[in-house]
Amino acid sequence: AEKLRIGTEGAYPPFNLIDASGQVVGFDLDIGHALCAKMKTECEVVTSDWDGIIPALNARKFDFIIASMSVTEERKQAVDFTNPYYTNKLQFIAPKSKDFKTDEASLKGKVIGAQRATIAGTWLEDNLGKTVDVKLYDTQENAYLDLASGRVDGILADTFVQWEWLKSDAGKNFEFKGEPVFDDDKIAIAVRKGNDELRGNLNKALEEILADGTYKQINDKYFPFSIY
Amino acid sequence: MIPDLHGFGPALIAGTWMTIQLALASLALGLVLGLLGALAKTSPYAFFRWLGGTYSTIVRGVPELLWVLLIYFGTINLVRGLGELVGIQELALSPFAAGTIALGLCFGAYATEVFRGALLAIPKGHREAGLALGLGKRRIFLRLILPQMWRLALPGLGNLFMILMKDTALVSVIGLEEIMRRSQIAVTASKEPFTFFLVAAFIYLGLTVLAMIAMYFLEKRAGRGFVRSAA
Amino acid sequence: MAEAIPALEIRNLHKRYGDLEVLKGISLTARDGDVISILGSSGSGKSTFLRCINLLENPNEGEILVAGEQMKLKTAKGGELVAADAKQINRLRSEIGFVFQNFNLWPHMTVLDNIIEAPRRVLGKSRAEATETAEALLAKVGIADKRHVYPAQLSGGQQQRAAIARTLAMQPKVILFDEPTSALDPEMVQEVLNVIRSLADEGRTMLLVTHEMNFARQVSSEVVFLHQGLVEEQGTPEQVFERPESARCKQFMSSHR
Amino acid sequence: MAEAIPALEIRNLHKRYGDLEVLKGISLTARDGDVISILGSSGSGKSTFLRCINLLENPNEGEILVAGEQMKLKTAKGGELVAADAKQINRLRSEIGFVFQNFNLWPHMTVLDNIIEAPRRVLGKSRAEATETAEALLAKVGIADKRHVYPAQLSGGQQQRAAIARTLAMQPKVILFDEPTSALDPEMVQEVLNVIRSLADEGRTMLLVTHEMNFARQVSSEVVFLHQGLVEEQGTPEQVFERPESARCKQFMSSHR
Amino acid sequence: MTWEIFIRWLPSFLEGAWLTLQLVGLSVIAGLILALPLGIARSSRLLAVRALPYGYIFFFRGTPLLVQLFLVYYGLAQFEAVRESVLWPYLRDPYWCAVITMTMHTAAYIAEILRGAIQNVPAGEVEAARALGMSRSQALLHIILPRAARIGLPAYSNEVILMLKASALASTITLLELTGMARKIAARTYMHEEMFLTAGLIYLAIAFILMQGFKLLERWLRVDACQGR
Ligand SMILES: Nc1ncnc2c1ncn2[C@@H]1O[C@H](COP(=O)(O)OP(=O)(O)OP(=O)(O)O)[C@@H](O)[C@H]1O
Ligand SMILES: Nc1ncnc2c1ncn2[C@@H]1O[C@H](COP(=O)(O)OP(=O)(O)OP(=O)(O)O)[C@@H](O)[C@H]1O
Ligand SMILES: [Mg+2]
Ligand SMILES: [Mg+2]
Repeated sequence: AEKLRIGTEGAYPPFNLIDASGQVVGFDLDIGHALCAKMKTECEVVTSDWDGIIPALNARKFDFIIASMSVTEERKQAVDFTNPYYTNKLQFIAPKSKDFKTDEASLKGKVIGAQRATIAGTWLEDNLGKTVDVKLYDTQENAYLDLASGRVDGILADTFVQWEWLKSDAGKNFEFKGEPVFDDDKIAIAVRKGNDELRGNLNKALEEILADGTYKQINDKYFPFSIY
Repeated sequence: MIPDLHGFGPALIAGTWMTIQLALASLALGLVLGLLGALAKTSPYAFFRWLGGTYSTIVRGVPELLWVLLIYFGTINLVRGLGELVGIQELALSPFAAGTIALGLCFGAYATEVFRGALLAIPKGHREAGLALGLGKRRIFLRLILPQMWRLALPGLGNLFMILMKDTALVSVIGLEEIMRRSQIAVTASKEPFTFFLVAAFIYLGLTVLAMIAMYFLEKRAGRGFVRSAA
Repeated sequence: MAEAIPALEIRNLHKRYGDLEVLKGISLTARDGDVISILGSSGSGKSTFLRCINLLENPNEGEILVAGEQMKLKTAKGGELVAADAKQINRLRSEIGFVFQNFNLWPHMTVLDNIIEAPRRVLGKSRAEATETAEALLAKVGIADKRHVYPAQLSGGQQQRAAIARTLAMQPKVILFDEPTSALDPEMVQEVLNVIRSLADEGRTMLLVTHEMNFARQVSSEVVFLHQGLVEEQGTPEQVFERPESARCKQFMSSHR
Repeated sequence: MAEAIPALEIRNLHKRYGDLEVLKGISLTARDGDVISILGSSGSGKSTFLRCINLLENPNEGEILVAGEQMKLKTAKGGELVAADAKQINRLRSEIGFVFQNFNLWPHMTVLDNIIEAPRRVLGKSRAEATETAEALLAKVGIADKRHVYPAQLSGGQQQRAAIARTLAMQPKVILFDEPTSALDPEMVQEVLNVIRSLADEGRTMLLVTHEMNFARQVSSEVVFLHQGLVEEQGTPEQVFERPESARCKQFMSSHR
Repeated sequence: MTWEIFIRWLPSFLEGAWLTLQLVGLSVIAGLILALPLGIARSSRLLAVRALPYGYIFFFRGTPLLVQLFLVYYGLAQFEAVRESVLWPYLRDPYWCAVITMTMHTAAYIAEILRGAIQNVPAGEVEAARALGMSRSQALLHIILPRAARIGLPAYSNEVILMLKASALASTITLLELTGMARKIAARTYMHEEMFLTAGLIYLAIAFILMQGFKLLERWLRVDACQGR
């Protein structure tokens, strides 16, 4: 049938990133391709800047977004979401050498980084906006850089993404601090408002890959624990 | 220190080629707009003067980044509507087209001023000499004014072009894979920001050098007949 | 009968700049072979008069006839007379040559290209044909060796001669000169004088604004003295130079002896 | 004794542009109150000579003495003589006035500011003092009413007079004029002539390059004719104009009668 | 309902605009001061004097401001020595990083403008000053620079407007100036077009006021009287 276009960011390892050959890869994409296979449609991947990804969807630059996007009330006004395909948590990271408590009193006056236009950034502003100094970055990468230079005391971001970074060489001097501050961050696929047919097809396909083990296969490729 | 590009070399070269295409396409559009703008601003008709003035003021007053975003996201319904009118479904501007239009629009607004300055700098007598010999208005413009205008405007245009070339980086926000976006992609994958930003800086410098060399020859060609007397 | 039609006739020409009325009704008739010098102090409107004749400046009133053909004029918004027929004005302009005080050669073209441009575009001559005429003219004004040179590389006198050649290439019936010798050194003045004399011998009609009294005296068949926008004195060089009637003209002439 | 020291003395001045030797050894002595006109065809090096005197152009050889004081010169890389003592050259330049052919007024300053700039900066005068002198000078050259006007709004003659006033404000002992009357109409030439005459009456020394033979004749105490980089003829105006000895000078003079 | 949103966020927009004005104001003034020696040295006849400013100008004009910002903000911080130096309190602050980078960037452009203006002062006018006995430095100070200021003013006003818009890039190093603020608000409200349009109008208003200011300055300096000769 008709070709579908998948929108994603390509700057969010390990969920979506662009490799040296220009191919967009990652957990999100594997899920996306699996869904397409179930729906028996051909799919094509289009990347977009994170800031502009929802406008681009509404501009019909692509048909659905699979880019580790959290379901929020604000976003629901702009797009429709499928059922979640994984559940994210938000957790602080900070240098191993520093004592870093995550209760509100200890956080007072600390400088915390987060990516602009993400659930972490919004959560920080809404819950700790008066307590900590929030710095917003274009990319998660830049936030890590400022953590390394000491300009920020800690970062609040998605647990799984940070888990990947902490494993890497650049992240070896840092660790998670405290328990996840928010553990019900539902991640779903976004479609244009009113595009119920596609949303239904996607939901059905998602159920199918969960049922037949394709999902678990993909999950295990990236994480030694379940993120559903 | 030879930077290890982690296999992103070809990607960066492709990005460079995209930047060059984008810069040249915007240049072509911008030159036309600039020329029209300058003619409008020096027109004897108040309406055209107003039009030219409004264009150059508004476009120059708003950041280029915003134009890129507005033209890509803001004109969707318009373009789709136009497409349906002529029977093409789902017509949309590609990032390349949107970037070219946005950057060309901005280049044109600045070029309007450069061309206008050049136009005013041409001695009135050259036009009058043409009139006195019975040459028509169009002929005078094409043969006598334009070639001189070109010479006077070249340095200014050269500057604008170098700015344009760097502004192409802005189009990375709508996903066009030019140098800047390719470098950011490489940074994400490789976690080596400085290597790639420095490489990007040197690519831009290299492009600037090429542009400067081209300008040198263009100015030399345009400067025929203008040997300055040493006194 | 053909003899009776004057090469150029101006009737009652008026020109205002805002409140300043520079020309207050000037009439002049030039027959074939006439060389008319126009004198007057600075600001008396000499250049303005010449420029009105081929409509480089728009007069406010008046009629202009070239070889008996009346220039079609219409009144524009500002009250000025502008050309009513673009075809006609371009044709008439090509029949009235104009030599500018500051030459106005086009700096981006060689001397030869400056000269052949108008004959090719206006008269539709071929490049070869136009070049042939141009080279003859360059030889005539004595700068044949400079034909591939750009104007900036010429001396003032050479530029002036190139400008004259450019005008002559259109074979105009009437030639208007605005101070053709100012800023030239005395020897060059002599050269330009010789060129103008030989043009007069060919029977061309010329109007000539100049500050060089000797020059005017030697070359003209008629002298016109402008003052406050009107013709104050008019006659043969002898009359005007030796026996001026008006007081103003007397005073002007006396400052040159 | 004081009478014996000439206001300006030039000895054996040479100037080359690349291979072209423009001045081949020119000597000249000007005493207080002398007005020396320098004539010569275009390109004969008249402007170059004047410009070398106050080192706007660097000569290749020669000595320059102002009121008996020798200008300190040293040989630069290119073989040209440049000022050896910056203090001295600035002082001497302020004693030698220079009036440029194209005036070179500073367009961003009013006429008055043009005139008081140098006296304030170089002579250290107060603004009030400089203004007083300037206004007297403007009255003298007849453009007192233009003092608050910008140069672009002046006619050519008025600009020339403003430029002369600017030079005079430094009370120079010697004034060099490069074609002070070209592009002026005959009546303005007369005005400038009057200004130069009154300067001569004050006993100022002047060197003056001009193409206006009548002017040179009326105003000068001595005339120098340059040809091919050398002084070809020198003497009183009568001698040079009426009875030139060299063939070249005869020919030059004959083209002005 | 949209109006409520605008009113709610208006103070933030104004806060962002104020930060933008600070960044631009500081950098174009400091840039001018830095550009004076650079431009004068750049127009020198001596190769040795000319070479260094030439290299500086070449680098800063040849690379995008975005890259320069990243190199100063993220690049310098990478080095232990920088983090331990006395400058770190300034360099760790994105505000000063932006001001420093924008100053160095615009100084290169202003120096070029200045060089062009100095070289376009008609030679005769300089000669007139020297012929009246002014020293080299007096002529530079009293004639050439005031004259060059008038020649270069239109180009400088252009450069200020360019910097106003270039300051939008400071949002990439966490500063919440006008664009940063608009992006932050857009990310929360999903009203991208509206928020960017609002920011655009504010930029336009600032640019318009600046242009009028420069027009007045040009009139005051009588720039028109210097032309047409
Ligand atoms: N475009 C203009 N606007 C207003 N006034 C003008 C304009 N052109 C000329 N004038 C005025 O018209 C008058 C006549 O000028 P014109 O140039 O004809 O004088 P001219 O006789 O040629 O003088 P000159 O001998 O100095 O060349 C002058 O007073 C001048 O100031
Ligand atoms: N900077 C220069 N480089 C090379 N040649 C020059 C330079 N300046 C002048 N000349 C040459 O030197 C010669 C003398 O020039 P100069 O300007 O002194 O002549 P002039 O006698 O003043 O002529 P005019 O009457 O035309 O003003 C000319 O042949 C000119 O071409
Ligand atoms: Mg005139
Ligand atoms: Mg000369």
